[in-house]
Amino acid sequence: MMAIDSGAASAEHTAGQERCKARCAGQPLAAKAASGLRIPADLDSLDLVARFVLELGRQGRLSDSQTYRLRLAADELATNIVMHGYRGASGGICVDGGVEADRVWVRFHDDAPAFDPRTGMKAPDLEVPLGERSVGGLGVFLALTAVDSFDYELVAGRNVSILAIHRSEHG
Amino acid sequence: MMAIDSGAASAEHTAGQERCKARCAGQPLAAKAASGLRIPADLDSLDLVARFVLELGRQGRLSDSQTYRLRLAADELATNIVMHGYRGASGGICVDGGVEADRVWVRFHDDAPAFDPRTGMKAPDLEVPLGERSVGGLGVFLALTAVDSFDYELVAGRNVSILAIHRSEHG
Amino acid sequence: MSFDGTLSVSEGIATIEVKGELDASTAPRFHDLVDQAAEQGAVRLEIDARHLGFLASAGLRSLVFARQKMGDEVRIAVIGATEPVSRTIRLAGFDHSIELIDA
Amino acid sequence: MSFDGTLSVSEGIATIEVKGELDASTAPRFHDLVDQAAEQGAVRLEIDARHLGFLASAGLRSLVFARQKMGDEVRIAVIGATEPVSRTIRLAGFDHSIELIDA
Ligand SMILES: Nc1ncnc2c1ncn2[C@@H]1O[C@H](COP(=O)(O)OP(=O)(O)O)[C@@H](O)[C@H]1O
Ligand SMILES: Nc1ncnc2c1ncn2[C@@H]1O[C@H](COP(=O)(O)OP(=O)(O)O)[C@@H](O)[C@H]1O
Repeated sequence: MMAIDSGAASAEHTAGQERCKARCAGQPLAAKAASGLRIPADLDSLDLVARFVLELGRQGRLSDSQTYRLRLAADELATNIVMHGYRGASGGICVDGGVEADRVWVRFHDDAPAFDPRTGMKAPDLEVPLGERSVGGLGVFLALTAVDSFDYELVAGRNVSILAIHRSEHG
Repeated sequence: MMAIDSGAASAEHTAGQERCKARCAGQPLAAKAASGLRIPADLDSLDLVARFVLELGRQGRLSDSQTYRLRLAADELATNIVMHGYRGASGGICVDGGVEADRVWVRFHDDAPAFDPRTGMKAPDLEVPLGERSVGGLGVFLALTAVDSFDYELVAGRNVSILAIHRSEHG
Repeated sequence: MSFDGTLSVSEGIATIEVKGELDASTAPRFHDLVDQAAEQGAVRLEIDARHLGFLASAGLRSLVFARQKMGDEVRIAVIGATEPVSRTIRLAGFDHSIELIDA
Repeated sequence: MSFDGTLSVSEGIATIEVKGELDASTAPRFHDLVDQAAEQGAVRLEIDARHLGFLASAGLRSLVFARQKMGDEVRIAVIGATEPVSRTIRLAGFDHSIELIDA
């Protein structure tokens, strides 16, 4: 397993990152946890999420297409935490991730109200023309279909989601 | 019927109000339309919506409780247009309203993607303790239960919702 | 929208006084106060709602958030809510998990 | 997130060139361009997506918006989308209402 150093992702969030490590440390993943970053709950943070996932994909030697899928799911999940979870209240999102022999994973912790993203899923109704279709539910749908596994747990009042892509070549 | 002059509601939005009248004029309500205001699709506009509805309730001689209910529904609807409809894109919301013998109505037009608020309704599951409850769907529920009638139509690609409170004393 | 909230903590009781109007434009400020109250480790949270003139669903969300953050042993009460405010809280079924006092 | 969009209109065809990444942080700018294109009364909208590196659901929402604003007689095409971008458009079922060209 390889740990990702998120130091490059954001100089501004150094303090937040410390806090993140401390708060995440209590809930190690079954496998070993990697270091991560803590970002403010606003849309500007999507950029930091993207950089983190792209770097993770590189270190995990994922294909471009696998990395794209992991990033898409992470972007959608983070967007929903900001837009539907915190909704303008200040708050943090903790992101960490790691590379294991058989998979690359990204984990999100947030303190917004409890929400299991898997329950927000609505597959698009392909029969309805776009002009009449209502537009909700696409984000969760794209996130869930992009990754190979999507787990959610409410741990001590915090939302914890783990997205993973299976690696084809074992490291 | 009485028309509401929204001039008092906002000096800044005068230009927008002109545009609103012009654009709304094409779709008169079955009953006569009243003058209205056009507000930008952001949360600061909720204040203007509130002032408009409070003034309408006053002119329609609604009871405090009736005016509160109309304002609650209007606030929830406008919030959803901003948060779920436009989502940060610039856009306008057109609000007008009127007093008739048997009812006071408020109408919203917006150009965000089509959405019938009545389909977003989920009555809260009273059996589930709050600590485990997910929090979506309350806004539409409160809006729909607050008013005496809630109509929605997609007119030439625009969302049009009309909320009304029945007047007990006929004017 | 006018809103003013203050948090005070004394002898394990956190009190948030809310004045004005709570909807999507002001709820983030209330939410932040609830967050701070949760971090104080209070055994009880009292929300003084006597001067709360308006409560929309965004304010209710912050109550859900309070309920989830404070842990089951912490009691949460809304005190002195006006009739339309307490009606909204009851309609949403929150009165099963949050005490309504003097409402 | 880096995003750059430009609208040009010529002979009834509106073209929006999108460069960079479209997600919730940048989609409002794309949405605004679509809105402007719709107001031009174009008979066709072409979205030049050759340099679009990333497309999340927020960008798809703007396509729904385009479809709804432009009227049924207006044809909308996405041109030159990369493989992952066109896969997302297809997965959402948008290829029934929006032409995918050179993708
Ligand atoms: N973190 C969250 N907290 C609360 N509700 C959420 C969260 N994420 C998603 N949802 C709910 O799930 C629904 C579907 O989300 P999504 O698929 O991203 O579509 P959209 O955001 O376009 O509605 C949202 O409308 C919202 O009601
Ligand atoms: N104007 C709108 N455009 C698109 N979707 C909407 C709109 N209004 C509401 N919705 C959808 O309906 C759902 C329920 O809305 P609401 O009852 O206000 O609850 P909440 O906003 O807390 O999710 C929202 O999550 C959203 O998916």
